[in-house]
Amino acid sequence: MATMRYLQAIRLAITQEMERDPNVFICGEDVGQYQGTYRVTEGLLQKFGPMRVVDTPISEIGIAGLATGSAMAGLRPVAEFMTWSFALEAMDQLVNHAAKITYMSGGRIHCPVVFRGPAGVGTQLSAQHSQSMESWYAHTPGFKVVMPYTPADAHGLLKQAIRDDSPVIFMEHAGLYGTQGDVPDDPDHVVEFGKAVVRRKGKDCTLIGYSRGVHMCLRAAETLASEGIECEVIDLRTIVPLDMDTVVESVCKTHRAVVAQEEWRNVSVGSEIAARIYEMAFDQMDAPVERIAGADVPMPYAKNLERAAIPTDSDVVAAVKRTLA
Amino acid sequence: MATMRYLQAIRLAITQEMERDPNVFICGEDVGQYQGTYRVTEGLLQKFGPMRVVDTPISEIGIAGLATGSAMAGLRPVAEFMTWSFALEAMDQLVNHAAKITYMSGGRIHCPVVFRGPAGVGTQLSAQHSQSMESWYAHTPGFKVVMPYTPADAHGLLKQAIRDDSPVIFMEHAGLYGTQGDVPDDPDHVVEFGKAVVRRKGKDCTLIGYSRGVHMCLRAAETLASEGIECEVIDLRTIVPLDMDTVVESVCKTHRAVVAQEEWRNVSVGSEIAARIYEMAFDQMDAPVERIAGADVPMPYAKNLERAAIPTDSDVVAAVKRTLA
Amino acid sequence: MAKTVAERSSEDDIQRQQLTELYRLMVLIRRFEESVYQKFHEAKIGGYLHRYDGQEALVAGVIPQLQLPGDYILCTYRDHAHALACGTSPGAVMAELMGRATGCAGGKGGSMHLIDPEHGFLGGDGIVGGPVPVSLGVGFAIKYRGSKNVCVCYFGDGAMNQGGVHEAFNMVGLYKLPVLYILENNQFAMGTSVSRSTAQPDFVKKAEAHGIRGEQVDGMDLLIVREAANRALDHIRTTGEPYFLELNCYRYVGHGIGDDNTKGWQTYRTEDEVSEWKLRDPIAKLRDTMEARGYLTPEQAEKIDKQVLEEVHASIVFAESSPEPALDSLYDHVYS
Amino acid sequence: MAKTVAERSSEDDIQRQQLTELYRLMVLIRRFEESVYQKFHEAKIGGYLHRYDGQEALVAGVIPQLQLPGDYILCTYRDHAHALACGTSPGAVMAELMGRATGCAGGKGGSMHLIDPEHGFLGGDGIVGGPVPVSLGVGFAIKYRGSKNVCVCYFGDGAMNQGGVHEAFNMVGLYKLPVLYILENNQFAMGTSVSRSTAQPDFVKKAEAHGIRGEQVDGMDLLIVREAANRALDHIRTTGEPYFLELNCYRYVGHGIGDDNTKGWQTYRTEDEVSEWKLRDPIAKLRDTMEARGYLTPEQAEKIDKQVLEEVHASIVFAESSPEPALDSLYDHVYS
Ligand SMILES: Cc1ncc(C[n+]2csc(CCOP(=O)(O)OP(=O)(O)O)c2C)c(N)n1
Ligand SMILES: Cc1ncc(C[n+]2csc(CCOP(=O)(O)OP(=O)(O)O)c2C)c(N)n1
Ligand SMILES: [Mg+2]
Ligand SMILES: [Mg+2]
Repeated sequence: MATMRYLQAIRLAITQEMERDPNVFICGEDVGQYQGTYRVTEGLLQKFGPMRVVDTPISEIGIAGLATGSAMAGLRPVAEFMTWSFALEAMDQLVNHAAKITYMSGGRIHCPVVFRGPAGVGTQLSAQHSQSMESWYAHTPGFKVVMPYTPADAHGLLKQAIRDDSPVIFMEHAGLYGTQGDVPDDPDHVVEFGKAVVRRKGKDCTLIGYSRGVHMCLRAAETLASEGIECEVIDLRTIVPLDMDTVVESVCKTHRAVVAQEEWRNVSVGSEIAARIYEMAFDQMDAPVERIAGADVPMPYAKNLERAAIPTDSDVVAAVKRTLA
Repeated sequence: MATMRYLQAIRLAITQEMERDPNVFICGEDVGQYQGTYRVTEGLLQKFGPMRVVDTPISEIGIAGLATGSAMAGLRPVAEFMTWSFALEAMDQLVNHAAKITYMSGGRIHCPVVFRGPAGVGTQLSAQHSQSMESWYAHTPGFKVVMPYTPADAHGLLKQAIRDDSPVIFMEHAGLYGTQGDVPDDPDHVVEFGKAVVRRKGKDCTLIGYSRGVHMCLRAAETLASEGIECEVIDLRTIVPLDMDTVVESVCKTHRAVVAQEEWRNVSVGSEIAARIYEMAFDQMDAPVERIAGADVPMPYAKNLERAAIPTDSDVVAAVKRTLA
Repeated sequence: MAKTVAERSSEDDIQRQQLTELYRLMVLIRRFEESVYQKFHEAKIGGYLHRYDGQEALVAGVIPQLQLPGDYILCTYRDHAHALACGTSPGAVMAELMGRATGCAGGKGGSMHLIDPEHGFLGGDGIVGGPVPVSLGVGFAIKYRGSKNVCVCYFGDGAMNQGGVHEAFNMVGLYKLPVLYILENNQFAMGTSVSRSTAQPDFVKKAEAHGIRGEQVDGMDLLIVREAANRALDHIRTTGEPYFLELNCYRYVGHGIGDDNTKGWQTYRTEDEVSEWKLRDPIAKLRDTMEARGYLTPEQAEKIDKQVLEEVHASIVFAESSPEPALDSLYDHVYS
Repeated sequence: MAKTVAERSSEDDIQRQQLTELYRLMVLIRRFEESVYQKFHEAKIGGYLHRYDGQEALVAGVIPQLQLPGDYILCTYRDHAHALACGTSPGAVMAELMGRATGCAGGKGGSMHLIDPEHGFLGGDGIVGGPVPVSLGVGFAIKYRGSKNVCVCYFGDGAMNQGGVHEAFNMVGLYKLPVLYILENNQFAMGTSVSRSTAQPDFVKKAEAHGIRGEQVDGMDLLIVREAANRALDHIRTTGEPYFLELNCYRYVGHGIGDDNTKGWQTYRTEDEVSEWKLRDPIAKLRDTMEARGYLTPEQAEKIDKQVLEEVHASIVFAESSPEPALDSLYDHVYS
């Protein structure tokens, strides 16, 4: 085990996979000479050279095409979007090409590409830079969607993503880049997709989160514990595939659930989880599933408004209490 | 009242609004000289001239920019996407520009634009042309999302969309273009947004649909009626704003609900409606809300597979029976 | 140094043989499209359908010059000709159009998504401009591996107005990737003529603006196309740099099955214009040239026609007798 | 015909007055950016922050030549200068940067989304290339109304690689819309120099490929910029057709607050290079010219500097004493 930051864990995963497989390369805006906008790819150009660490113009369609096409021709690209907001520019290449080529070809072409980059809200970047759209990708067949919370998961899930033969949407939370944690030393350690993890045991209410949403769940659980309410906290890790078994197992014990996400509420991952909980455990529920989510507004710049738009652990606390009322 | 096809009702709405307001114009690929890919805009170039019926190159970003920018400068554009699948190309202009400019400007800029065009599945157009993504737009704050089922609604809702000061996503179902219905004569007839309509009364189960999904609900209701099961069928008309009051009123009577859509199931409008039903009427539900939706696959070409991927009224019938089991 | 009679006649033999093959290919494409049209009207084929009639030289002049597999081909939804030229069997193409399990994409792709990776054919694409960003990636993969192969990417005049095409051009120019772009300039994008879609219709200039060398060539003449293709391919294989060919041609029929049936194409062009272009028919032209050079007799031409018709017929029989995809394969291939 | 002394001196007066105003504006922009930088480090300002130091002539040479309101301006996230030049009060700009209710966007926009429609300023834009498709629509609206106005659209060298820019250029060229494009070529897009982002760095050719006339001009010299702007605006107002100006300049500081603080800009350029460009500083250059022509004395320059500092200070006082937006306004303006 080594202790490192989330950001370093991502860099380590990329480095290890590039060392393991010569077909793996990275590309994106300022990933090379500039050392990465958030320094995620620092040092990689020096280590692997310009053919495997490819600086691109500000051309998101081009980046997506570079990644998709080279994956179709047998490479394993890891393409960075400087932030996930800019993937909006490349939506046709992502959805109508990367996600569909395997199906359209009747399985004759594979597209082992990883699209990764920072997402998330919370540093006054305002409307055009504060959104992740994981709900969009989850809605679209053909993508796997990964949202790691801990450094160990960022590491193990990214390695799995690079080894996966399907297109993977890998969303990092910029607000987690600095968080620390232990990462296994084994260079072949990967974290399987579709396996949620219980981050805290409890019997009174199930809290379900992913990415930084897990953080608010854990903090809420702590607060509630001091009041004698024991919450179980589930970190989904991947949104597609979605591990409902772990969720259902927990709600069958707690009979209550709160889904917590930073993203917009309407037609979101939280809606899906709520709907599925009822489909799978209708008779088990003693209270409606509560959804905690970002306000359905383009993100405002002003600090006070931004704070009001992003949910916090106290929102989760209140939701848990409502389920118990 | 005049009887006309859905497609003609749309043309009539555009014509009437162009006659009423000189700031209204239309643009898109082959909307003019070619008379429209689906003939929706037939005759409009001849009637209104090339400044108000603007043929564009195959440049969806350009089309979206033309519409967004001219709306910001005071016009009221109605932009056509040849099919909604091609809007993927323009996602940045749609989401990060049209949908957000009013909020980002603190209300100082308005963007009264309508994006319209055919969507929907079912004629072997295969993966890249068979998707509507209404769930994406509904997820994104700033858009109103309209999905008409009848010719009268296509007419009245489009007129409302053109008069609305916010960006409107107006999705027509290509499979409904040929359907007939009565359309009010009053040129000032509009259909308000956010008002669902009960298309059939019933007491045993509530069926909720929009666009062609209403069709499968109505057919299912007919079948079920012959077996003595009376379904209430709600046509949502607009997905954003969403009229949950009408839905809740109905489920408080029937205590059962089936949401039916042709679109993909995962993280979709159906998920949201299910989640909200429980949030608003948890104690009323005697059975889990059933979701009928398209298979979560890129649309296959082969006729038999395509048929298997699109839900039908018999799926709805089966779902209703499950709620009553 | 003057060539000996023997040298000259063996060159002649090669020419004769090669041109006969290309002639055969063009006839196959034409007859295939005609059959497909018929099968569509028999409701054996669904969806959209885009024919290549009149544009055959763009495929026959280029693809047979490639090393397959090894080189790669990408193209648009107007892709039947490309698949056939790559060596995909007519049966597998026809079966795909009929949505059969034996189709080259197992029936899941259809007319716009023919594909055959074993023959280097990375597929048609239903999105205008869509293959061009993909070609950037394919070209990159070739360079990454250090091979001398080439990616050939076809697209239409209408696609030149897609932003993604310009992003990809710039990056292909910047990275110096071995991609040959073939602009199928058939004068129209559905109902929109080139002059109604850009104020600057010299497409070579648009490629050069991104640092890609290019030239404009008559696409109605197979020999000219083949010469240009060889020039371009030589350049690419020697320098590793991209090349752009604008090939002028004409589509005889409507854009797709829709405006074909309704004669919707009369909104944007006259019957006279169509007839004039047909006078320059690439198949007729090649036959005339070959006959003049003594490479082909009318009898031989007729024989080729007959063989081709049989081949097309066999493809139909194969397709029609093939099963539909298994229903339980619906969820296969969503992931790899 | 030779001019009379009176004519010459009244022209001189006009020149002196105008140039003094432009000088004043450039100094205001520079001092404002410096204050903003300070306020960011006092944590009074959040988010991203992009300064215009070194590029002042691109704004001061163009925007004061416009008819406001009537003409329109669009630009990038590097937009403080543009707002000030349009006539947005420094207080409203500073308040926006501090996220106050009195900001020009009510605190909802922030640094990248300054806006002031009453002054024709349709706003900054956080998306590289984003304003260009919008400019197509604004230009169209001007033409639609039959007015003689112009839309000026600024964007960076990095934006030239965005597909949407090319789509919009082609359509602006096709429809012949009254748009003036100003390419702020400050040599870098974040850490990527122009030569590392395109193999064909003559940007004028890229505009011409879409049928837009263009020229390249020194952006470090206000007089040259102003002359080029007037030439371009004349052309647009007379012909109704678009125009493209590539203005070469340099950003003195990092791309944004991030690589400014970390000196991250040392990964892509040297201190020497920065120093060399600073020798051509547009403010110093204009002052020298004006002093040489007798338009400005050192004392007057000092006075202007002092006034400007006071103005900036007042904007800070205004902003800091302004309230935050009301919390219950969170859901306002999602819809109109
Ligand atoms: C992005 C996108 N926009 C629109 C369409 C609809 N469409 C299909 S083909 C076509 C015309 C394309 O013309 P061109 O590129 O010249 O190719 P051609 O059909 O002439 O071979 C259009 C507009 C599409 N498939 N993709
Ligand atoms: C579509 C998009 N991609 C990436 C970014 C991130 N980004 C912001 S500014 C910038 C550099 C832009 O360079 P340039 O266009 O030359 O303008 P400059 O900053 O030099 O004024 C980048 C990559 C973005 N905002 N939008
Ligand atoms: Mg064409
Ligand atoms: Mg720059």
